[in-house]
Amino acid sequence: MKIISVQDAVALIPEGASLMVGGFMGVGTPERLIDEIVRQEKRHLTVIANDTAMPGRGIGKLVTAGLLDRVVASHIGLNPETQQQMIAGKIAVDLVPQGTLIERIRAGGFGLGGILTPTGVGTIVEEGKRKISVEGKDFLIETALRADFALVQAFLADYTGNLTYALTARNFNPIIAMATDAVIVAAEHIVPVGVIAPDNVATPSPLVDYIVSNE
Amino acid sequence: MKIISVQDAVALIPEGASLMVGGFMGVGTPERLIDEIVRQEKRHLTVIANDTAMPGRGIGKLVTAGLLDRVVASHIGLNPETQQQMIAGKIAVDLVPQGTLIERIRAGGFGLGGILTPTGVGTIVEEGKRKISVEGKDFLIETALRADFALVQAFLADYTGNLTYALTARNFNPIIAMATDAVIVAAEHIVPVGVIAPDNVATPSPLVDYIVSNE
Amino acid sequence: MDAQTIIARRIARELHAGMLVNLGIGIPTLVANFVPPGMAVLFQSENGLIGTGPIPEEGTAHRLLTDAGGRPVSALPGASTFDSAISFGLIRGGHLDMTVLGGLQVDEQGHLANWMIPGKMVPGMGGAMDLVTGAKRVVVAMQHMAKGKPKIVKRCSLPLTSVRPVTLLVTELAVIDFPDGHARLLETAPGTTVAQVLASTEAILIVPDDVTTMVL
Amino acid sequence: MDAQTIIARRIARELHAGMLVNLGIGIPTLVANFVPPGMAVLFQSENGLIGTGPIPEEGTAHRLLTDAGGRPVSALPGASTFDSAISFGLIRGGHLDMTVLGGLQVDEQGHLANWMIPGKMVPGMGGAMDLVTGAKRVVVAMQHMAKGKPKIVKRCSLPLTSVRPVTLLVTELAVIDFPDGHARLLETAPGTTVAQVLASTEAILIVPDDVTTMVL
Repeated sequence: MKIISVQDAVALIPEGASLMVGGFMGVGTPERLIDEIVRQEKRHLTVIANDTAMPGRGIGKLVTAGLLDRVVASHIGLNPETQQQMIAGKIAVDLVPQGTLIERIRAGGFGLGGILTPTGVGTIVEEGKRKISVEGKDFLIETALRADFALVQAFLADYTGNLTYALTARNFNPIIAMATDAVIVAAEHIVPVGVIAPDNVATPSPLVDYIVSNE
Repeated sequence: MKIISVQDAVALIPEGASLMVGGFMGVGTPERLIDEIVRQEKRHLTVIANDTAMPGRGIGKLVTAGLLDRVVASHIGLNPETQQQMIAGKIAVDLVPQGTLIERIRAGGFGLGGILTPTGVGTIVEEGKRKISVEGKDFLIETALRADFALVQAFLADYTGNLTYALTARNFNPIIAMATDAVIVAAEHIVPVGVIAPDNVATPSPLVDYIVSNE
Repeated sequence: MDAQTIIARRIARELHAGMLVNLGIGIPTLVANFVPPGMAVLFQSENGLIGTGPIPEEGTAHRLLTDAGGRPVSALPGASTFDSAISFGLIRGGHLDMTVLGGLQVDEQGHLANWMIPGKMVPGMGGAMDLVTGAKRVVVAMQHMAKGKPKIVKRCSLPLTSVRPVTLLVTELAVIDFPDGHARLLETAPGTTVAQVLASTEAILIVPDDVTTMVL
Repeated sequence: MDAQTIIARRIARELHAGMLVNLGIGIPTLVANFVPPGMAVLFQSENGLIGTGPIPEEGTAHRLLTDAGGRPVSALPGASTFDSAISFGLIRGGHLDMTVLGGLQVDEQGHLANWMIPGKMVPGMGGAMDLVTGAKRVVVAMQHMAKGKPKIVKRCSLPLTSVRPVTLLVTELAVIDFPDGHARLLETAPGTTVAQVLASTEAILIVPDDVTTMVL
């Protein structure tokens, strides 16, 4: 694990990269990383996240800046710009049920090929997917999702990379931290090793590649 | 959620019931519940757990008392009595890879039909199972597991049923607490509501049906 | 009493002590205002909170404690927070006693459509598909008509949220359930006749002899 | 130096700073004794701990802090604990840099059998199948022969742990890897000749010109 500046962290991300981004309607999204991506104008990104927040907040800033080619999310309803760019053919949007989305990401991080879920059976969500019966009940096979980078917002990070999250800012963050090739973390506080008790660590240190310096 | 005596808690369990039991080589197993099951001589039980511990400890006591018809576990190697009873045809033992076992239990608790895992592909574990290819890689379809009762050992429980676990006594406990029709908890300490901060709750209160009184 | 208040008050009567309940955005959110005094109901926000309390008093909000719409909430004593995988494990795994959602259409068999109007409105399904598939009871809070047209239809023309029928449908005119996969009128609103309900409904409703009046 | 020490010392040389490593029961456990001084290696216990430290000093053990065999361990500063689903997510998901396991047989293609002898010993696979399938590097610590018979065979007669070939096999006589799915002799133990290794091995070993001597 390395502690680096936000500029250097974002410089690691090439154009066209796929990013998993923590947050739920902007709560728990690493705004400093988002702002720096906008400043460095990283283009043709794919974002996998719960939602695209709203204009001016979190992933909404990436939408407004026109940096996204593709979005995989469960909800874009509070960001009219995402819908406009989708209708205009500028952003491809894959809508995935929220519980399916988080399980697909988890599968990607946990070395599973996917999961069997009843969600979406008999709806347009099942189009193009394999369906399987277990003890007489139908399930969709939903396959694992991974990405190049995870952009994680933590509450506490220690200097080895152990993380905690606060309240409803946890959401997708600990799951995406397992599902990408590189994990970049912004934390509200960076604390000495030992400040976070073992039982309170939500993301163990070996999962974290970079923490953005708070200076 | 109700707080009841250990006698009344175990009296809820009928002969022939299936139990998921927390613990890893006896660490994190609710010994008080186990002792009372032995005392009440509940027979023909199915136990789903990581292992059968060792004679005189945790699930090992149920083996010694001859109360088990079936065991679903990843490891029975430290309990020679389990192996003897298996060879004698007294206990049916299903051996399941540990990572597969915990994911099958989780699937049962999370409303999933199962998961796709690479573990066991090409080994005798794959016998009788469906295999599926995702992006050119083979996975076994491992189906969900559920049981009638979860016997959970917690560290703290509050009076609404929120639970925390301590150190390596966590193991299967929070997962089995989601995967059964009834959840019975023994806790090292029962504390007032509010003592466990929201971020530290590992098992939210609605999952817990009974807490065994510490009096 | 306006339509939204009738619906929210009636649905609040479905609450029981100790229930775990998820409320969707819109009319469903109002249900929390009508919990009977002294009844302990736990509300889940699917963004990762059990024990959601009322809107925080001035000066007591925290930016990291929010509902599924991103708005500040409070947390009651005994609250817990968790990640999205656990949140939807609770929902999909049948641990949620009741979900209350808005609707665009409900059909004769109890199928709900509530997440898109092709070519017009594509917000995404969010958690709705998991909620309708997994919650023990699914209650739809919906105005009976939209722009003079029935929303309770013979067959949904909009994409379904789930093939699982909903448990209960509450409008400002009626309460409807779906035993054996067919809509049945249970209650009418005070001052509303059975004939008025039928005239505002495209779906064929079974009308038992003992249709009662909503208690609000 | 006895066989176990040779094996453990040689495997310790595969460790690098910052690695996350899982050590199985038996010889693999000994590897922890030979971590180079000052090198920060993280050990995982699959029962739910990263940062496993040495056996606790007298009076400092806790009954709820144990290794995968249920024995008391210590936890180093920066340790973390977690449930079994996360523990195996780390293992299966490729987050574990190296696993060291014991073996009953390893075959010419690098397949490992280490969890049962049908009709004789059926302890169960525990975490072994997930470890061999998921860890970035799989190192087998095994005595070269058992009761005078080679354990490195043409084809495993015992049930496989995984169809994934192991990365490295270390015995008290040799270090062997499996490039392109075939066993290759890399190193011999001090005082052991290539001929001696071949004579003790059933599998056909590729013998490059530059076989070196183990550094211990």
